[in-house]
Amino acid sequence: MNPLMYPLAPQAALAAGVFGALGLGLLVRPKPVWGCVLAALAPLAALAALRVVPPGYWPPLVDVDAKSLGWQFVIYAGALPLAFCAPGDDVETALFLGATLGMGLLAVAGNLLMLFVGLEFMSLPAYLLVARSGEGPRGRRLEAAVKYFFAGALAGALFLFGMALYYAETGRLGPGAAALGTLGRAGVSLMAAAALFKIGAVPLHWWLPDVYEAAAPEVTGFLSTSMKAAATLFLVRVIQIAPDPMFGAILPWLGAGTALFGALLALRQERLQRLLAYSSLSHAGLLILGVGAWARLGGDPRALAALLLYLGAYALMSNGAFAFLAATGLETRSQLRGYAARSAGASAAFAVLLFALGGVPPTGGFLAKLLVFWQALRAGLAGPTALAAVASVVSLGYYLGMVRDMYFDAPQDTAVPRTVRAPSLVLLTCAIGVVLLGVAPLLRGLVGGLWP
Amino acid sequence: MTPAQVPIVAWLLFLAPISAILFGFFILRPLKPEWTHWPILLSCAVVAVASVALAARVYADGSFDLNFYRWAAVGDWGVDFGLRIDGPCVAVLTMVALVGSLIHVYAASYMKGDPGFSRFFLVFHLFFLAMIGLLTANNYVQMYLFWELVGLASYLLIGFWYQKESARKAALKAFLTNRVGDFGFLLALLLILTTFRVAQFHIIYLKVLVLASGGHTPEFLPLIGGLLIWAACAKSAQFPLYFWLPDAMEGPTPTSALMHAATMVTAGVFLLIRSWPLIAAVPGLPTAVAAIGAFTALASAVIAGTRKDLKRILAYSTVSHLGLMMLALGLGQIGVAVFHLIVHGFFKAALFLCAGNVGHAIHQPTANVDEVGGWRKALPWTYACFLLAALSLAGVFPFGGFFSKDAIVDAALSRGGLFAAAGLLVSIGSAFYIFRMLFLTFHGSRPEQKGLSAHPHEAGFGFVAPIVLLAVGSAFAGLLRPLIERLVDGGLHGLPVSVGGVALQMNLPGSAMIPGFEWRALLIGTAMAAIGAGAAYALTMIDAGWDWRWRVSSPRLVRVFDTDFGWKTLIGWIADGVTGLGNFAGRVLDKKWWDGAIESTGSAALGAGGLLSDASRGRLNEALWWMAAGAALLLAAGGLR
Amino acid sequence: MTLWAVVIAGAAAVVFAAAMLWSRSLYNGAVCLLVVLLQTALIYVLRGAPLLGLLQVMIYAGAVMVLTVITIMASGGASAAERFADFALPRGLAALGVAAVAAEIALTLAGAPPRAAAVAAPGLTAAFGGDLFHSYALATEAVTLLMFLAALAVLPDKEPS
Amino acid sequence: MSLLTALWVVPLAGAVACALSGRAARWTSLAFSLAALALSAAALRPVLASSGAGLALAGGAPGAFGVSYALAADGLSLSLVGLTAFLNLICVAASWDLDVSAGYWACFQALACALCGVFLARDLFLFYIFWEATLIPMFFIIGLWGSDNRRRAALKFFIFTFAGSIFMLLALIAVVVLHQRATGEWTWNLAALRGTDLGPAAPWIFLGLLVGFGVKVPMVPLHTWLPDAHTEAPAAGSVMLAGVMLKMGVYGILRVALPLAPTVAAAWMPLLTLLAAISAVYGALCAMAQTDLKRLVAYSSIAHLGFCLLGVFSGTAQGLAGAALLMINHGITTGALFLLVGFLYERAHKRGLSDFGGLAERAPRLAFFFGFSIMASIGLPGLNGFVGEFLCLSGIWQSSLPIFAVLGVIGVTLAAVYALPAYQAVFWAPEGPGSVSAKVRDLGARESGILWTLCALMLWIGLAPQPWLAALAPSLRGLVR
Amino acid sequence: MNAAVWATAGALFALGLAAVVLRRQMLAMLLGVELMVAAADLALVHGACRFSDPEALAAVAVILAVAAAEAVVGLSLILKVLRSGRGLDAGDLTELRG
Repeated sequence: MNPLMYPLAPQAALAAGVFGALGLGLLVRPKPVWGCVLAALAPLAALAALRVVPPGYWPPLVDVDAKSLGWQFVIYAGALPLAFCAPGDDVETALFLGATLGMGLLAVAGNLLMLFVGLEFMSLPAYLLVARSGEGPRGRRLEAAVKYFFAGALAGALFLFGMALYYAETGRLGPGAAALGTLGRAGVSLMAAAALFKIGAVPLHWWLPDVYEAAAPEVTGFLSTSMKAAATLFLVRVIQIAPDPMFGAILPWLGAGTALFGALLALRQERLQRLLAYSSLSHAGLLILGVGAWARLGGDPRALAALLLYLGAYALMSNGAFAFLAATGLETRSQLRGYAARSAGASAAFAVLLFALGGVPPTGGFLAKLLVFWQALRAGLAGPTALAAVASVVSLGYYLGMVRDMYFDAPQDTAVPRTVRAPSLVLLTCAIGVVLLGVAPLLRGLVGGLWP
Repeated sequence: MTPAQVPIVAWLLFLAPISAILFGFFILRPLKPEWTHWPILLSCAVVAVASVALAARVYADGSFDLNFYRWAAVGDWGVDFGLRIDGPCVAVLTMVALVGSLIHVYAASYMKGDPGFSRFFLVFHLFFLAMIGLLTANNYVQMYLFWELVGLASYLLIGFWYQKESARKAALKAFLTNRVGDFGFLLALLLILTTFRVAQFHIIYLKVLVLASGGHTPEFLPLIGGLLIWAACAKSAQFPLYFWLPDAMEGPTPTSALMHAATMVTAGVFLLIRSWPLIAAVPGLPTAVAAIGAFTALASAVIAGTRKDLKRILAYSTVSHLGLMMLALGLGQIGVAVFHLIVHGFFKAALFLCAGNVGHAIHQPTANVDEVGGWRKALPWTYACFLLAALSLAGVFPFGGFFSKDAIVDAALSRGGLFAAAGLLVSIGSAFYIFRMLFLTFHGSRPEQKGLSAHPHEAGFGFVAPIVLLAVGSAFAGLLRPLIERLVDGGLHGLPVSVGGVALQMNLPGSAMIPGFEWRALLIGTAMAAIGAGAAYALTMIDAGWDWRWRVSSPRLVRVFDTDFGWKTLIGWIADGVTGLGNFAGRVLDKKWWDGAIESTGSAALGAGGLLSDASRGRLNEALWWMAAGAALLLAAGGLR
Repeated sequence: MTLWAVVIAGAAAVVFAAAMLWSRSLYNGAVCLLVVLLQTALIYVLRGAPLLGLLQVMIYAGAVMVLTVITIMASGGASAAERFADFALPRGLAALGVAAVAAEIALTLAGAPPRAAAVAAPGLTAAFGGDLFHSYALATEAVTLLMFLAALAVLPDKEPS
Repeated sequence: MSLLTALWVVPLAGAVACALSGRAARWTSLAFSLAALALSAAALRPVLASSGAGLALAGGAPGAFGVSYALAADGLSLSLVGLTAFLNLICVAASWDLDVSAGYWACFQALACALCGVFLARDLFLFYIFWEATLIPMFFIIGLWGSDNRRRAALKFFIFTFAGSIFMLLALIAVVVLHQRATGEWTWNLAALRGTDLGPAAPWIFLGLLVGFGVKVPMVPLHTWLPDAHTEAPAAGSVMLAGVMLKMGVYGILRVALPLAPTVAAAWMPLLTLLAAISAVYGALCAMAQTDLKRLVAYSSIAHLGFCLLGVFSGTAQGLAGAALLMINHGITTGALFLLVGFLYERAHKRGLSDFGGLAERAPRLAFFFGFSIMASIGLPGLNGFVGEFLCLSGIWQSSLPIFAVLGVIGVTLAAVYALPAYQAVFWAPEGPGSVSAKVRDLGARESGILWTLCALMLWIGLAPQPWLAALAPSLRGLVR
Repeated sequence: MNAAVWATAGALFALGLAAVVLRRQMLAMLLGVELMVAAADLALVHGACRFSDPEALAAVAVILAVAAAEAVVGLSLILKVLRSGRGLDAGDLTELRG
């Protein structure tokens, strides 16, 4: 057995999924509906396999440490909702599994090249997935895919040149170099730029709203959760390779700025998906702030735990929110008016998720935000945290605005009254999960209090 | 009365009215509103008997204290409620009880047929209860409680006929002015509690006495004294806060008689009596009290002479006589002040009820001097009682008023200077305005009366009986002098208290004995009364048209008197200033500026969002340009440093 | 000597890259890029990584550029509003290219026998070949799967349901 | 299940039960409110017996991130919990005849649960969760069952308070971080955090806490959400909002802000007292200008809470006892006033002063109760309003500059200036053009019953405040400076 | 030698970046991307030979393959956009905005 097979079991499961999906597509003429069942199996199998993987370092490419295990868990969990929501025909299943596989590879990457391969491996299928998925108008999806492609390609090129510069300075592709000279630091900055592009930091974010708006809701859910987690890990890995004080200084302000920028833009959006795209941008800002705090704290594992929990909570919230859009087929905020009167269950779950996204306490969203603020304040970043706090207050404007539209307005007759079963299942599980996460730290005490 | 019965009788003072009110409110008002006054009259009787009994007890065995319960105790000070039955309290209480009962009887017939009959009697008796509570309180907090309850009752009674715009405005003005006065009282309360750590009167007297004997006074004592005087000025309608009393005449006549003549307005004087040891301990304050009293007495006497409405004349007369009581207090004659307070209670109540009869005769709540005239024969009883009370007010020899008012004037004369002049002028003025009212109402036919259709007739027994009793009472009130002398000055005031073994007979400092009967006072008093009466006779009977001719000839003078020498306009400005400030704060400062500023941050966020979303035109090349620029920035930041 | 060859190759690559950027016609651009790729392949060989130069020529110049040219032909890009009048590569540019190639050949032959390869460690190519399939095995496998997935791009869209 | 846990779990169970019980939600909410009131009485008894020492429930061992489920209760907390339960019962009774969905009752029970949680929590994380959780039910109460522009008011209410409390959150985190730096252990327990030396960041931390609690109180600069929220909330909603939710702010300052940053609090005391005094006078001034009854009562709440803060910032025994008592009194008096205005609005769907007139004849009972509550609200001695304000003023007089007490007394005087003209305009003045007095019928038996209980309470506290002070004073002993 | 190669790589990278950002036709932008990748490869190979590190060469080989895959995806997307009637010009793709 190939020695690498053991630590890469999850990736192997996903690869098997890809080939399975394509094989079925080719061999079985009437496209099998249960293609999505196969798809659903792959990430589950990966999660199962993850428990078996022993952490270790297989030079030069694979480095499976606690960090990558945690991230892989979040990535595969983030992929599950799309798997359940039947990602369309076999080609899309293959593409979706391919992208997940790419993220898995990136998670275990030991050196810069493997990082690049992982980056491209997760991006290329994503471009195609955006182009093919959902029933939205074909022109818009293609436009979004092309924009996503060129932005991704440019980022890939920047990363490569950065890698070259770094290599020229240190002569190695892996981490562990001594203090870097100007050439090396320049290389690292370029690599960081590529990572920041993928998360969606402000100047490099222009592609994000268009792509998230055009793709099918559940695909956007996948992109905004798993892809964002992978991108965050990418940034963490780059900083780990070259722990430059520049990151500690710039990233917090960049993050807080992105959070405020995303929140302000989301206020005025009429289309729901674009609004949630900008809100995802705002949450990305907080992630960047978290990474900045981690960098300033000199790689403190507690800060990483906060980041991971934020990504976990965000995976629940964002997937849930997009599942609502997929389930109800609502397009714009005016269609949302008075929707609670029509379907109480879905709108209640969506309201819970909106409160969570806004960071209102009894939900997981609050716990996540609290932890990131906590680490930021530990790192002494009072200014950026205050700015991020302002951003989360601004974000309440549209989260609560949507709840207000749903509950406090008279129902519109023009709404599209259809609910698709699979996504609503995802919606409910996410809503319940978010609330449980919110009271998680207290759970042991609570249970103790209720039944001493 | 055996010692065991005394507390019961004391508590009866409270139980009777409370049970009457509750019985009336919960049972009679819904079932038989027109019978509401029966339990109340019964309670009046009980209270009258109880107060007389208590007066006898105090007269015989001295004052006593009854502790009831601990109201509130926090940190290092505590306030306990209880009763304090001593000389001045019993004296005033008896007057209030007797006069009050008579007015209740009068009101029973006066208010018959009024739709709000039961509401009137319940509130009327609530006032009665509050007055009793105020007089018998043994500490400042309890007194403040009943002080405000009296204010509330006066608000409800002045505004009894709330359909009338003027009644509503007058009620509001009365209550707010009293609240301004209570501003001082509340502040004084805070000072007292923080300085003396206790609210009971006799303990405070003791502390002041001990400190005074030690040579130094507590730092806030002058402020406490000043604030208490301010509060007394509001309640007893002294300058500068007197302007609410003339408008308080909007209420039904019984209320004007009971509250705004005999009892409520004397509460302020009673407060000063109760806190006299504090005020006397501060050198300047007594003279200040005297000055306020003298000035108010003089000014209101003059204005009373120019009023046309009967009840307004009597209102200004009350202000003037309260000024006299303040003057007496200021000159250190506490006994005389109490004596005048009691006598004034009788004759002023009689005068008001007579005015009530006159108004009732022409079926209006109050009568105007131009609408009446020559009713000597039509209302014989009312005329007789009015005459008796008028003589007593003017201070003519045998009648009660002489002994109390002229004693004050005599004290003023012995003090000399401005007070003497004021005293003389006031006695002339009061004789003038009361006899002018007498002549204009009861004597001589007035040319302007022609158009009047009403032919007045005497009211029934229910109206006349109380007035007769009151008039007779005011006539012979002079005989009460020795009684009050003993109650107020005879050392019965303080409790036999021993401090370090020394039995301190707490006596009111500076309460000299009531001056005995002297020929000098007799001559001066009668002379002044004669001058006043003569002038009135001349200007109303001989030159009949004088009273309305000068109004036509010099309107500016009329305006001066109407606005009380410009004081009412000043108060009007202040009131408009406060409401203007309120409107500015409420509408402009809070709603437009402050709330607008906060909501504009919300719209600013929306604007910024709009701006940014317009900027993102979705062009691919721009996006890539921004990416390149971002990367370059990072490069610069990373590389350079 | 190889230094001069590298410099000339580099210069040529840059000139042609500029031409690609500037050329209005996509077809010209594509051809210029092809030349650039060849020059870089040459530099790889000169720097001592002949196998990589071969790979570059095979994969990059060969497959990718051919694909691109075909796409340009298919998209009619060539006939887009052109910056230059005629279709052919501008003569001056072509002449320059031929001169550059000639100079390089001359310099490499005039210099010592092709020991340029000696500049890098002996056996580098062999080690490089080995690494590709041992320590970098995962990367190569991953890339092959990536190629496979990329191929899905050409599948037609599913008919709107 | 310990008693303290039950105090907030019962209303939560009530909320769920009401949500599920459809049309019979009214009865379920009544049952659960009574149960909650009984529980709070049961909890209060031992505290009274042990002269206010209070019973603490040290919850389970600290869970993740140093968070522990710690509840505790002393005189102050339990009196506020009692007030919550009592007012909740009053609200259920008051909105008995409203045709509202089951959600209405569920929201009120949820609100009661969160409020009890705030008053009992001793772990700052738990405190913050309950603190923010109160916003959600209130948001829906205002939004779903409010009057005409309820949508904007609900949003403004939520965002305004959230903005304040997010800075409070940052301050709390800062305290936890500094505590960890000093002692090395992660904990959110209030008792443990009290002693932390906050170093140079202390003013910022205190400012953050103050902003968070100040918005809720509301202190003057941060008060503009209150009039809108009150005007748009339904009658029962305003009762809970004014009756209890404003007290969360004062409770927070008393329990969290002052103990956590005592040095800064002492240094800023004159400024804080000035703000409180300004609130007292400014609230009364603004009330004068209002033409809408509910806005008038809302501004009067700002004035009353100004007094409460005066008492709190005085730091003396009298001041603190006065503040604690005023919190309860204000709950009862303003609760009664809002109920009455609510009944008026129910009958005539109008709240303007000029819309009514001559109601004294049409609705004598309404006139009596309104008059009674107004008198209690402007602080007539003998009723409950006076006791609280008097103690607060005497507290502030002892501890700081006389100007503040004078401003306070001016506030008391101004109370009558705005309250009585309003009373006269509605009840005494004759009906103006376009008045809707015809639609107003007098109070029914249920409504009168509610108001009789409230008036009886007002009279009882006014005449005999000592038993209440005895319950509250011991728990405040720790806070006296 | 070192300076020469780095100069070339830098210039090529810059020109590639210019092509991507400035050109309107998408295909030209794609060419630009290819150029940037080639420049990076050049730099990497030069570095590899300097350090005579076989791993870097293997890396470059992998990068070549990835670039190829990228080109395939890019070309097919551009063709699809072309066939959907939107033309080759990136400036027209502004339906998603705001």
